[in-house]
Amino acid sequence: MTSTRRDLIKFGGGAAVGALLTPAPWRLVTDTALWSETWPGVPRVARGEIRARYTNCSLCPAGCPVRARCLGDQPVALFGVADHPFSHGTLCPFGLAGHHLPYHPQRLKQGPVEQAKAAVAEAIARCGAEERIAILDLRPGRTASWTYRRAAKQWKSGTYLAPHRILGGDAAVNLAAAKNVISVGAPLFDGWGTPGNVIAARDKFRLIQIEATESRTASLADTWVPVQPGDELQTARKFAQDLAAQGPTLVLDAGERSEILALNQTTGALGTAIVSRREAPVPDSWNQAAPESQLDALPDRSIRVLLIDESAAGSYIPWSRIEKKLVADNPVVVVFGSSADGYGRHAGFVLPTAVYPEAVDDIPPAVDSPVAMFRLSTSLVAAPAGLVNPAQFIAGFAGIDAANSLRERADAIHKAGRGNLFTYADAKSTPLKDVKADDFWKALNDGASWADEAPVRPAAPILALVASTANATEDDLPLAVLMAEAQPTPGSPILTKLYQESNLRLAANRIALHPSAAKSCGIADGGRAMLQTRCGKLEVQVTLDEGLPPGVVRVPAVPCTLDLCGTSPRAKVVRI
Amino acid sequence: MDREFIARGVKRCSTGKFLLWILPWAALLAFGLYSAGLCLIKGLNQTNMDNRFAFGLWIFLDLTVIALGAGAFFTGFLLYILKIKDLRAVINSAVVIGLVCYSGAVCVLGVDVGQPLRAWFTFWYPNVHSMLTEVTFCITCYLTVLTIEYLPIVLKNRKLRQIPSFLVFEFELHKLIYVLAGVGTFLSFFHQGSLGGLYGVLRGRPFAFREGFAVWPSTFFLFIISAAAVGPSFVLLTTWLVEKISRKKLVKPEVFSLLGRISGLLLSVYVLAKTVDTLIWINRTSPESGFPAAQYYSWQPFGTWILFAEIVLFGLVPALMLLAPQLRARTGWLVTAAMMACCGVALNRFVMTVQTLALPTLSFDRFLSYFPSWQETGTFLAVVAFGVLVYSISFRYFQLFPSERELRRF
Amino acid sequence: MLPWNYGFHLDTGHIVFLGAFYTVLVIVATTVVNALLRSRRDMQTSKVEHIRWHSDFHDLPAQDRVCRHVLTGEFKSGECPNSFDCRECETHAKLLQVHPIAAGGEKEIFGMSFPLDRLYHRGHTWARREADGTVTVGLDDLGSRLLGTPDEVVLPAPGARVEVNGTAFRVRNRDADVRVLSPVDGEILETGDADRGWYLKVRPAACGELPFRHLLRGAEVRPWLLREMERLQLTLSAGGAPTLADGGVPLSDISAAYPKADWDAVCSEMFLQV
Amino acid sequence: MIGPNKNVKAARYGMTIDVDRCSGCGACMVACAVENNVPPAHANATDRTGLTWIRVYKIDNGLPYPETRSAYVPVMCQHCGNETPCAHVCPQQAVDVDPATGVVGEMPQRCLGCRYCIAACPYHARYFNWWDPAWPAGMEKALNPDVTPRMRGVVEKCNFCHGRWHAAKQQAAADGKPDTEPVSYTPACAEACPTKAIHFGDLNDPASLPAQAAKQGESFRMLEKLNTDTKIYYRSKRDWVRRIADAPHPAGTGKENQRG
Amino acid sequence: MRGVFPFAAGLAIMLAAGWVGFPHAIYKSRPQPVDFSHKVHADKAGQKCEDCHAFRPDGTFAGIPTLDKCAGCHAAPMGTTPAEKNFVDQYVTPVREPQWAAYASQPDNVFFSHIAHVKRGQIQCETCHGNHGSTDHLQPFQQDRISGYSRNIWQVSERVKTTRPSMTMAGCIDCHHEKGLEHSCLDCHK
Repeated sequence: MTSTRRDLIKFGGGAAVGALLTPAPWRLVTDTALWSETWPGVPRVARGEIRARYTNCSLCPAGCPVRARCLGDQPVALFGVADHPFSHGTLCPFGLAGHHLPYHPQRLKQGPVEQAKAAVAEAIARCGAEERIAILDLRPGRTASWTYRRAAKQWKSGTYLAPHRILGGDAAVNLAAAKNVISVGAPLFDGWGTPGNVIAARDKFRLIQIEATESRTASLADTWVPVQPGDELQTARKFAQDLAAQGPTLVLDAGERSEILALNQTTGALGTAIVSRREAPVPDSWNQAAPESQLDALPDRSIRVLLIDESAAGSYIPWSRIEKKLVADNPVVVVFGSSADGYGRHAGFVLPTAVYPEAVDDIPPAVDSPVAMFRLSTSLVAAPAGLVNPAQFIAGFAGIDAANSLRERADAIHKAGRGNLFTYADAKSTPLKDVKADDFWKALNDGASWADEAPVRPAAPILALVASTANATEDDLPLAVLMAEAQPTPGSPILTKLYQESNLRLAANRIALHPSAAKSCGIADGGRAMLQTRCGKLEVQVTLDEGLPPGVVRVPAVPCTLDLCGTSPRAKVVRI
Repeated sequence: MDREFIARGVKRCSTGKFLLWILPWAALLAFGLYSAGLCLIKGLNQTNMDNRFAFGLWIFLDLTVIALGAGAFFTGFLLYILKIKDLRAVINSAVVIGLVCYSGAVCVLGVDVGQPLRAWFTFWYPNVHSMLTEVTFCITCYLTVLTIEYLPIVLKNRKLRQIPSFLVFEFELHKLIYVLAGVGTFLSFFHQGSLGGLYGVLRGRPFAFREGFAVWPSTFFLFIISAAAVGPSFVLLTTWLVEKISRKKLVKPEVFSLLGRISGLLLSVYVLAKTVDTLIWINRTSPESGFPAAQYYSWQPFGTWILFAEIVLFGLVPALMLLAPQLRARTGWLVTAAMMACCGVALNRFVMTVQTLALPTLSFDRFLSYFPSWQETGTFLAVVAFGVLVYSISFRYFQLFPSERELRRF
Repeated sequence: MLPWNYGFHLDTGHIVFLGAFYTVLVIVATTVVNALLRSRRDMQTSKVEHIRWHSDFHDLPAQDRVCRHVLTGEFKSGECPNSFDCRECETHAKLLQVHPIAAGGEKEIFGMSFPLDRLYHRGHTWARREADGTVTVGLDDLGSRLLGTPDEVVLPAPGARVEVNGTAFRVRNRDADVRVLSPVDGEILETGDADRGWYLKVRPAACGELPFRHLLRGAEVRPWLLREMERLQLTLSAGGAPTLADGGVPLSDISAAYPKADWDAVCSEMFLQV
Repeated sequence: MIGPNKNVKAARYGMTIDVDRCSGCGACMVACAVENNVPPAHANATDRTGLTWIRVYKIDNGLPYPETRSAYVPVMCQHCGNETPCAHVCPQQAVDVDPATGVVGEMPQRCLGCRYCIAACPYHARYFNWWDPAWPAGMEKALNPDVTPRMRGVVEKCNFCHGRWHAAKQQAAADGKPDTEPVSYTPACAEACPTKAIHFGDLNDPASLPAQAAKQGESFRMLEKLNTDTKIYYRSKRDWVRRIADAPHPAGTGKENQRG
Repeated sequence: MRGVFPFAAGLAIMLAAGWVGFPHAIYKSRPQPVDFSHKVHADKAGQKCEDCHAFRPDGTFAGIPTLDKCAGCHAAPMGTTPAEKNFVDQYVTPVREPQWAAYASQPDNVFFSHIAHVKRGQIQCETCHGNHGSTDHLQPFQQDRISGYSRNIWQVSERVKTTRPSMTMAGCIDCHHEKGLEHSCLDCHK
């Protein structure tokens, strides 16, 4: 017994010694270490040829030119197109990561397309005399917008709706001509206009930022004028009077409030820093299209069918304002978008659309472009099956053909023969009249932008001012709401670097309070709280920010908070 | 039932009672191993450490237990090299304590690194200028030495020594034990020191950075002295504790007093050195690197009280208590002093690890605080439980206190 | 760590650091190997019994290791440096020349018989030199009373060798398992038992006086036994048993009289083993 | 590790960052993450456990509202040139300073994740992979092929976009240039910065913009008194901004900065 | 003597397993899709390595040529070998890229610039790829089961005489060391 056991031990010992005298154990040790470099936790990077492709960013109306660094056809990094005359090769953080959008976890890929079709058709059929079929286009001025207007024309009660805007349509801003800029909280360096152009023009004007909190723009302004929310108008007026003498003084406002923009009429900005801009030519056949009308102009409870094109993000209209225009008995609301976080939360149907850089769309000129522009956002990656093209969907109902409206528009522009074509690959600018129609179209698709020629002497536009609706005083709500800079929803997953891994920007689920304000509500940094306004409540996480005035709450500008605070500028924060 | 494993002539509780004692500790160990497993499989996101608190509870634990475990090398050094014969009464116990502390520390280090599969890189591609390399090499070597020193204690077990080969090997190995004691002393001096150097060399962290001699910052030497000072205290403490728990007389009172005296002497040396070092640091080292020392203590809760507690309350006071013969004579005072000394060193290690990382270096950076997650704490407790288990078993079956048998008569 | 590893440079840092490291490794390794070789040699030269005794003796309480001359009161105190082997003890040799041990003494001590024709080992065995040059080995009176009527006696086979302080034979009684130490070196010729009054008949390895020098005799026996009785009392009392009847005659079977005593411990004390 | 080939002309790549131009938009952080395959945050990650090789901190003059004025400071690895603290302490040579470029390189495949270097870095520019790197399904197709993703449990940090440096060297080889001349290239953050606040170049080349900016009076380096000889030069006309280079203010004046 | 036997037995068995069995067991190998003969192409077609294994304008190495390159000549079988016929039928006609496995493929974290070595360093292909270019058949591709690293079975390695696949870091370092071009990890790691 013991002898066999002893033998066994000896055998084991011999085996151990033997094993140690072979490469096996050492090799295994090395290999496991190597395995830790290639284990399943680490994704493998593809290899292959790198080439550059060009497009225009369609995340916002700036439409910055983009050079995509592609591995085969897959974009792996996006950059601006250096020495582009208008964007100067600049991309904002959102544009830099635009190529991630197709992979966003929240991104919609399927939707009830057929049911939506049926519901819309049925609703159109039983649309009453006073009831309307409305198309809400968040980013007017596109070729698609023209398609909507043409479609709206087809229905007797068709209406084409666009967000109210004073600048950016027929009236545009020409920063280069401004001597002073009085910005009432306008995020000049944070998503306003075309980043590259603003920065390039920056050194030529004096910037006075009138804002309750020191925003990014304020921190780069020549003067930051801290004001209590509500005092902006007086302050702006004061500065406008003082500065007007020194030359064209542009007055800008974050919310495009008429009473503030009206100051431009006295500061000599009209005709210089604010110029009228004619739209890029369109085919003559389009000219009998429905006009652009405003939501507020419609009578309440009058929209039977509402088709909202959210695929091209623009200024967001709080749902409460839309909601009261819908008919009482089950209106049909169809939203075209890439996520259900926007109007999708309120709509009966959400139909998935392609996202940048899958979609093919044109981008209207930005607010700071004195002349018309035409540039395409071409698709760098193939869109998944089952998506809907809003324009063609709606055109289908109206029985008009919009299949190649982009090409038609391009030809119309080419026919007019004005302006210059800038091609990205070779960074060359050529008068359009020297380009053949097909080459023009090809160039646009390979990455190019057309800019209208500047008028000899710019005309002064008539600003579309409207009487402002005075907000009811809500003294029971202690905090004034300050909207943070707009952020794309959904943005690239990598934006966690800005919103989560550093608190550089205010994340969608956070609000910022001055420590004293938070203290009075009994909330610590990072504590959970309920944000309450007239329009409802929302659970949020609180970030302390000593840069804020005590009486305000800073709220991120995402659909859910815009619904909450968009129409009611005061709020209160309750600890939970 | 395990009678024939228990040495003749010593009283041990019944097996059942022993199992009852073991059980809770075993349970704690199991829980600790579970939390450690989580950290290994799911990664260190299970802990509350972060990019600022790169080191947390674990490193603090390692530094502390290794300081407390210094009793093993220092008692060995005094007994085998300086021939202080009375310490024979506690040497075995000291060795077991050392073994427990060091193996515990090494295990925790294995969990603490992000890629344990690559731990051997440190040996294969060492950066000999890094204090951590010195630590790793010395600790692993010394752990081996301790294991070999532990072997005779095991082989002396009543049952095992009936096997002739074991008996003979134990006898021969014990004859050479002084060699191992010497090597152990050499290694310990170095890694205790390099553990201090670990922080002393961080010139990017003026709170921890110290000037020094040759490649070693002053903390290198401070750690050696403090460890040597607190080692005997901890041996004293454990012995006293075991006496209380097992309700037995294990060593002669004069051994207690001797341990106390040694500890007191070294502790007073340490306090002196530490004071000098602190003064130099406050008045030269720190200001020169642009950090007025005062500001370190302006971040609550780390006020100057911590400096006072570290040097005076838990340094000078126990040192004096241990040096005063009439106080040493009273077990109560002796044990309290030893306990304070241990706390003092633990506090010092805490300051070195946690406070260093909590203090911001960039003016626009935040002062951060950190609280360990339950997984971290669990792993910590595993080490404690492991220690108690190994010690209990050793105490039951091996002769940790050779004089126990004769003291039994009085 | 090795010259051909990436990042190894032959600079001071590496030489000093790795030098120290490898030195330590070598020292530790040689120490262990050395111990192994020595123990192997010991096994081959069958010094196990010798080592066991030395190891045991080393672990005996200090006051049980006193020299026989302390017992007789010639010195105040002194541990035996030769683990009770007076054969190579110069001090002992000198003292013998100064004044040899008185042959006298009594054969009745505390009512126990310690015949004068025998030499006593401190492990409570006696050796009697027979006319035919052999030596008989047996338990002395206290020893046999301690063990009482043994449950089992394991005697070595004739022809086996015994050595001084090595195991002569094993006795089991109740929970006690005692290795009775041999008083002499030699080869076993015959084995006896309790009834015959002796256990072993041994042919001594050497003849003459020297091989028996370490054994107690004559006048030495009484003080030694006195000390032994004290020890017995202490161990018993430590074991929680009532003390012996003062100076009274120990019972014939002490173990039976103290059922509560940890008899294994008592015997290990009295028969000098751990 | 070994000194460079004698006839290799050593470069000292560095940056100059104009704090007065930085709008704090975060384009550099995004471009860096895209370029270097830094994964999106794990759901539980915070600003303390995240991975941002370059991080834009919001700083202010410490005065109460409305006197408070703020600025934005991008902080990445400062590439210390003198006794580089992290390289010095790494137990297994996973961090080294390239004598040919001055870049402090972190080798994730050699790192065992002891995080000693993080403790050693005064600029908090080193980041630990607390989680397995994970991208949303399909997004790993969009990874930069020139940089390999790091595994969980290792430290990583800015290395001046060495993927781009490799590409530049490769191009130079293709163009038949000798490898003894330092190549010129631009890291992602510098290329992406909309306001052109970040400029990259060889500090050894007097003509380069950083080399010239470094000489200007309004240039400063972080914690200069630590004598780490960093290669990132910041620049501002505002005194209070230049003061941030010094040690933290005692708690009285230096308030808890929740942002950045 | 008897006591030694079990020990010796254990020793012998493990030695055998470790030296003979293990080096095979550690690799999983698969055949190449096509039995391609470098020899034929080098001799008959008289092509040089860089004719097929070309550089791109940006200096990157194209590696194993894609199908269109092969199809350039092999639109229809040129010779009579079954291998070629099979290739044409299986891949060229249905325009299916063969899944070649690169023997010398470096792991993801290695940046190896062919052009720097070939054009600048003037190193012959054979130095690293041995006689691969003149072999008549493709050996099966071998891959480490644990680390997944490929084994460059072609390299005639002067120094690295281990069971590791050659073209290891040690191999690279040696040469760079001699030339004093061993600067930092990130020279060759990405």
